[in-house]
Amino acid sequence: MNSARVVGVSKKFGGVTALHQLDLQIGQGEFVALLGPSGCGKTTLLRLLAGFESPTSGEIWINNECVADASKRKPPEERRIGMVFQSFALWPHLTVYENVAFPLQHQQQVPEAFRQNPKARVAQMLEMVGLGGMEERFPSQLSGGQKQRVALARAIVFNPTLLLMDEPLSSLDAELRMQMRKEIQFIHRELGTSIVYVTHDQSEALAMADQIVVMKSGRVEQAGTPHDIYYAPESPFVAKFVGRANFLKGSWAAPGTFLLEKHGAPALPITVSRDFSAFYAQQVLPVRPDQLKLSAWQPGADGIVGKVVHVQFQGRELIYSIRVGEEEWEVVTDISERFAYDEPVQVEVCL
Amino acid sequence: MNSARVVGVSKKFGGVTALHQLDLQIGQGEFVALLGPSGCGKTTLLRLLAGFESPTSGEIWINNECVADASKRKPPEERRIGMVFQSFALWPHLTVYENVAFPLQHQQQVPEAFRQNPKARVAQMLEMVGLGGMEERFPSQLSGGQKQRVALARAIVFNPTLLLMDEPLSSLDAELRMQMRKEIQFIHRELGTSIVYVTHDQSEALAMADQIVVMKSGRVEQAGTPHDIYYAPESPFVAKFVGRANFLKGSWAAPGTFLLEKHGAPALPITVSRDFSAFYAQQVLPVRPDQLKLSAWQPGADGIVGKVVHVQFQGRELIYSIRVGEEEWEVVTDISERFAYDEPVQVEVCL
Amino acid sequence: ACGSQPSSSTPSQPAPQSAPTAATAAPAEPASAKVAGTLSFYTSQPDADAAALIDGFSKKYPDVKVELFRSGTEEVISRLQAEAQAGQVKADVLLVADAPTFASLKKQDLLLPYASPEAADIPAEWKDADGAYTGTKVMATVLAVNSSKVKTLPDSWKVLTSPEAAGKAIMPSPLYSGAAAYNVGVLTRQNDFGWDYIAGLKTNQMTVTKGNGAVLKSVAGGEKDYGMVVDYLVARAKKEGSPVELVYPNEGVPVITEPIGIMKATKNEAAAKAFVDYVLSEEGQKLASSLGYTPIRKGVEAPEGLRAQDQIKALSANIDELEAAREADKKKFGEMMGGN
Amino acid sequence: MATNWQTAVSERQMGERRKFAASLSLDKAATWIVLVPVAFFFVYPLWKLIALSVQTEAGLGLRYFAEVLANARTWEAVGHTITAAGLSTLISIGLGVSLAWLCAYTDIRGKAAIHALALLPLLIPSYVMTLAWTQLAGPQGVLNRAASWLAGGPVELWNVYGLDGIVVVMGLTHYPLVYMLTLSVLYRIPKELEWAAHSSGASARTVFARVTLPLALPGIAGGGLLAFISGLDNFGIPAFLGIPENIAVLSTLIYEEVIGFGPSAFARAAVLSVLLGVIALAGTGLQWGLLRKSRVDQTSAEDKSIRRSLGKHRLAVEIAVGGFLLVTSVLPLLSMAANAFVKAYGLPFVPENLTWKHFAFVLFDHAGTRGAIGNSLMLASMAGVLCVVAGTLFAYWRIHKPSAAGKAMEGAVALPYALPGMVLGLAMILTWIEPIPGWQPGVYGTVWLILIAYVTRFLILQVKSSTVSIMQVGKEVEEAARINGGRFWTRWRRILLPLYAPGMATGLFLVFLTAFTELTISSLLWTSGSETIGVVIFSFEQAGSTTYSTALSTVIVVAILLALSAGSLWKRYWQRRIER
Ligand SMILES: Nc1ncnc2c1ncn2[C@@H]1O[C@H](COP(=O)(O)OP(=O)(O)OP(=O)(O)O)[C@@H](O)[C@H]1O
Ligand SMILES: Nc1ncnc2c1ncn2[C@@H]1O[C@H](COP(=O)(O)OP(=O)(O)OP(=O)(O)O)[C@@H](O)[C@H]1O
Ligand SMILES: [Mg+2]
Ligand SMILES: [Mg+2]
Repeated sequence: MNSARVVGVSKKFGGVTALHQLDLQIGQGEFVALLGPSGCGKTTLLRLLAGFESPTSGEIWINNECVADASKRKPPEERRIGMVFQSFALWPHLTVYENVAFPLQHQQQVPEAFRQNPKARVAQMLEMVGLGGMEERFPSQLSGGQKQRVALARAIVFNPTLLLMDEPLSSLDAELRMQMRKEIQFIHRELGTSIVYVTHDQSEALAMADQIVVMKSGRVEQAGTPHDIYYAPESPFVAKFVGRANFLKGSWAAPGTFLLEKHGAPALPITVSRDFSAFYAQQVLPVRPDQLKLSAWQPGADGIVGKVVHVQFQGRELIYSIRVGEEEWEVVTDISERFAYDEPVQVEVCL
Repeated sequence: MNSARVVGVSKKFGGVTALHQLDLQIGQGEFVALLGPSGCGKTTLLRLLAGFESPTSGEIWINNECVADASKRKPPEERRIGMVFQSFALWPHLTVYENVAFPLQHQQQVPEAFRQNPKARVAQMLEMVGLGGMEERFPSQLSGGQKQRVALARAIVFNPTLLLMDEPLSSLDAELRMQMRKEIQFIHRELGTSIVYVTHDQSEALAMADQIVVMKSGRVEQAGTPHDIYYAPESPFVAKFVGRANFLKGSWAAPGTFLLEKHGAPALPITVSRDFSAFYAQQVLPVRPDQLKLSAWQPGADGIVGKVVHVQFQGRELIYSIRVGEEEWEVVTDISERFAYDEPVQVEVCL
Repeated sequence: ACGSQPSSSTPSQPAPQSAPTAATAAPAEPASAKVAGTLSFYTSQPDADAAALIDGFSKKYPDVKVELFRSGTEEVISRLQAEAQAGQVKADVLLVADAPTFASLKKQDLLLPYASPEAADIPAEWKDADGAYTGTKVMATVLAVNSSKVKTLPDSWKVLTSPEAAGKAIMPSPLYSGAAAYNVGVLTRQNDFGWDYIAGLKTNQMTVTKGNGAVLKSVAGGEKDYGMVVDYLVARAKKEGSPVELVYPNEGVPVITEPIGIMKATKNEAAAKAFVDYVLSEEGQKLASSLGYTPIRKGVEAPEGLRAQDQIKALSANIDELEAAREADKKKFGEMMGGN
Repeated sequence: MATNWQTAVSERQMGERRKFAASLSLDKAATWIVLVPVAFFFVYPLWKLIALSVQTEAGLGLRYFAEVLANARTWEAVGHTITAAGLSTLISIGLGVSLAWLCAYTDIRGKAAIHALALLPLLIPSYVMTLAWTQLAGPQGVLNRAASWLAGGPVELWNVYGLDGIVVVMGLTHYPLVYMLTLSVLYRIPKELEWAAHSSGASARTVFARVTLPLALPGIAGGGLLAFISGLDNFGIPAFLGIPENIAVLSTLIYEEVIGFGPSAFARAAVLSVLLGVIALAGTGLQWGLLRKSRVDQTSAEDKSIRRSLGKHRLAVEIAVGGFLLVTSVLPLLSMAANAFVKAYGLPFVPENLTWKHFAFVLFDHAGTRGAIGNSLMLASMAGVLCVVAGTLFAYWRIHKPSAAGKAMEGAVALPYALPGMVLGLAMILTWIEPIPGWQPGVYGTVWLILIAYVTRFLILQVKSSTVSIMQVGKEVEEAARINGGRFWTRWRRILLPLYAPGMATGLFLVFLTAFTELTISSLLWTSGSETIGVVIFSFEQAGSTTYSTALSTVIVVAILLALSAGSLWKRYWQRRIER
């Protein structure tokens, strides 16, 4: 049960600035997902929270104690944090059992039952991540996904009060991932563990987090509930990154009316009900792939015309890339609606 | 332009059998996706194709030449293969530029233009994977996703005729991943490169592959086109793994009729049009999450009743876990259909 | 006195041999025409001495190319023995510290007997009766004393068993030095000393160290006051200014003679013989003297600070007996001095 | 046209198939390619030695074994040897690992100076080292005099003579081996593995014990083994500190036997050498046991960043390290230099007794010195180059193709270093005069035999140093190079050599320095014109010219120190230029 606060933290590696004056608040027992493109500073932020590195400037507070600033740093072993490393960081000279049992032997405040009987606890954890019976293997004898699961088991075996996870499920298949999601949510809910969860998978963030923090090049772009992030993106970047939005060009005639550009000239007024003020400046309307409808092009029809440039089969749906003028829009359709490559299609906006 | 064939290959690591008598055919210029749960032997198979290991038994053929069997092995450096390693395997002492330029300098049959002007080619590749300007960094100065992109660039820089990729996009965000998918498909289509692509992401496999091979504990479970795999799974495993199918219990009365079990007794006949013979033995009906509909439970209504045990927000849709008797079904609904935890709901099957 | 005086008159006796070479080159020419090729010389003499010797010889026999191997007696003999084991003795002439070592080689039939005409002036006790080896200089083992610590010089070996030297004396171990083994052999075969003397040394906490060099260092460095050590080292150190004094005890001193011998396997017998002759010749002996050793040849003057060979009261014992008993002596010494 | 094309293709395939077959047979032949030279250069001389031990007058027999083994003194020496080598190795490991950790991970200042000073014990001849220690801690040494003065009566705090002294001085002499081999390993341990332990709640000490130490084991075990076998063959220290107390170890006992000159002397020495060899092999075996669990998963670049700040303890640690180096490195060097400056050995060190003339003599007047320096430079460089190539390839083969034969061969390579130089020298003579009946290669009596002997003796230094780096590089980097078309040379040149470089450089450095100052073998094998520095120093020492020998030793050590400092200054300058 831990809260954490990051206050105006910057981090530089030589000439590269990985974090710019970043502020962040993690409430007690909160599940915060960090979302952002590759290289935006997610891992760096986790490292600072864990205490492996000192901020170049700014402060980090855990439980109302300033644990680090540019000059001093409380060592990680005193922070009682569980961590899943992006690169796993398993100890190659220890067996799976020894890797997972390590925190039980060394963490402060391990539940007595676990400390008394580490075998049982480790077996339970390995069973949970689907590695029962692999206790005696060394990391080099495991597959990629198995290693990741060992790393996960190691991080949660001692019921940490703060859990930092860096893409903990990236090497797992959908099935296992779904299972692990549930386990992590269980830990979060039952033990009240605060979690900071780095992921590049929106659906994971949307499904699990209390709060999503979208980062971009070392800065927080937007923080809020999954619903807010998805439905009220405050910048084109967030709309694009989380909702895979297409940006339709045109101009905002009035707060509720967007004039879609067609053949270079504004036309086709579209009436919207939500607040899109974040997009006024750029004169675009964000539309998600499922908010566009395709239909066969009828010669002479008045509407937006595009051309299929790419189709991706996705089982029950298809993702079309449609070229409209200079732009390429992504459209999700039902599997039954088939259009051939290069076929002209009519695109309809249904907000 | 390479074909490959794996004939009855087994691979043992000490007591662990990673591959059992596996057969596989990769046609010229074909894009084969290997799909399967963690630890099923995908990486092992790639390593055998690359020539890092010899099969314990069986043979591997590339371009009608037997390149490896239990006793002999053609070394990897003579196979002209591009490869993305699951663990990236970047050279830590070389810069990003040097890492990517290496194959240009050492592979056989590199297009003359690339060999003449490696700088331009490497710059082009790095631009493509979004790492322009990072030429002089060392791998230790990159983020996880950046490393993976360097690994990707290194594998494709020399236009390989056979490309082996082990979860090449696992550390990338959705946006970048979509972009990279397109690049890989471009290489596949324009250069006719044969590709063996390991992934744990069904959507990737479905979208990109000509052929999907689903593996399970070292065996091929099913191989076929994405459409076949998705719509005609030959085993419950494939149905579950690729289509996230729920298995409804009951009994097959006739090839076209399934009697759904209700309160322990068969009832509710469901008529199906497809061939489900693979599921007769287990007396189950595979139903995908989107083939189930939820509605508020009306007391006294005749139908399947379940209880909401878990909801996951996914932006435009919700994933419900519904407990029906002993089973837990996964149902995808539109965002507008909201049910509370523990609420009883009526489940309808719409095939 | 009678040893140093005749040195001026000795030239008259060996003149027939040495005069032609010294006076004119003509008679030497036929000799050096024969005496040519390479000569392999194994010795334990210090570097500079060996170099001087070879220099002198080469001036006389410019056609002979002398190849030198110089090392400790132990190393030289080991190498020689290894060569013998391999059946390929490469040495032609050998010059190492003590006679018993040569006696042992002689027993192994590795030496070529050669009665050098130059050996006439060397006392019989210092050369082999069969001419297998001949002493080349006289090196006495003496008492070295640290002059800044000990003000009144002792005159007897007995000082080492007396209270003033208790815990302050040092000697080389016969286990690690051939010359020391010889000394112990000789001492224990004297009526006045015997093994009782060794026992006395032990009671008086005599320190035993690896070799002569270490003894001198200990005494010169002030770590010990008294040392049993070979004379020329002391004389040299003293000349350089080290605080040491050299004492010839009244009872006499064990003497080693650095004999020279020719290997049976020599491939250049003529040169080998010429070399031996040169070393024993008056010229060779003067060279030794100039290098700081007591010459063995009667009538050649000893260097400053050392006594001449005929003024040294040498303690001696039967060489063959020493050679035969060496192992037993070492063992006994080890047992007596050990077990602290 | 089509047929032409087809034949071309099939011809190319045929060619590839042939190459493919060739590369496979090369793979199989590798064992033989290693086995034959190892057998010839390492096993054969040792076999010659063993053959001596079973040759009795009555033909082959174990009489000498029975005789030597029945002797109580033998077993006493065996006990002393194991104690001295074993305990001193523990000291070396403790010191070496601590110092390496401090230099690799903490923010201690003056790392370059520490690095240079920590090498001195390897460079200073062991007789100088022991002499310095007797002056410090002998019965009349500074330590005991000070204690007596303080206590107001005669007290003996600690006497360096005896087994305990041998253990301590050996430990202090050999710790640089552990230090050097461990340092490069530490740089390669990925930070994240330590971080993971910290975030699992482990204290700094636990992280060190459970993560850093086990991961550094290749270096520690390798350095420990070198320290152990150096302790076995060391003659100088037990000779000076043991003989006065009548403590014999196997190396001094062997010397005793060899100089016994009797007909059975060699045979008995050979028997003792076999015993010594058995102990050395046991040490190698122990080391394999330690390394059994060592593995790497991934290869990381050398990371020289500071991982642990000493904080407020920094000054205290620096003072402790400085004091330690002062006593173990600087004082012996100064005592050696002081001996070289006084006019005559034993004179008090006061201005009127000081002179440069010994330095002038050895450098300018003594004809042999310059030739010897040239010879030693040449021999040490060639030995270094040969060892770096052969040793690295051997270590690579040994690690990537683990086999019983590999282990046995590593043992064989280690033995020449564990045997006293005298014994190895004799084995060299026995072997190389006529290696095969009827074939005299003519190397005996030339400088080339010394080179062969150096390579034979010092190869293990390189093998162990290279092993350390090779064990730290995962197979995935080489695989990545292979799949990208890197053939054997390319792989080595572009990937493996740069990654193995730290270990290889350590080995090259060790081989070069030890060969450059080697004493025993050269003094047994040299001939006119092939004097080495060791030979010259040995001659001075034997002639009682301690002032000359210390002067030459001082010149050599100071020259090496200057070269090292110049190197590190140049490196710093170069780095600054690159950073700009
Ligand atoms: N040691 C370093 N030296 C220089 N730059 C670095 C270093 N470590 C990280 N960076 C840079 O800092 C930025 C942030 O890195 P970080 O690892 O935090 O990214 P990330 O958000 O975790 O990305 P990913 O999703 O790819 O893992 C990146 O651009 C990276 O290149
Ligand atoms: N060196 C080894 N020793 C023992 N077992 C091994 C070794 N390498 C792999 N295995 C086992 O072989 C099986 C297949 O491993 P592989 O790496 O091919 O799996 P994978 O399909 O790539 O899994 P993932 O998706 O997790 O990467 C796994 O169960 C793994 O534990
Ligand atoms: Mg990251
Ligand atoms: Mg894998």
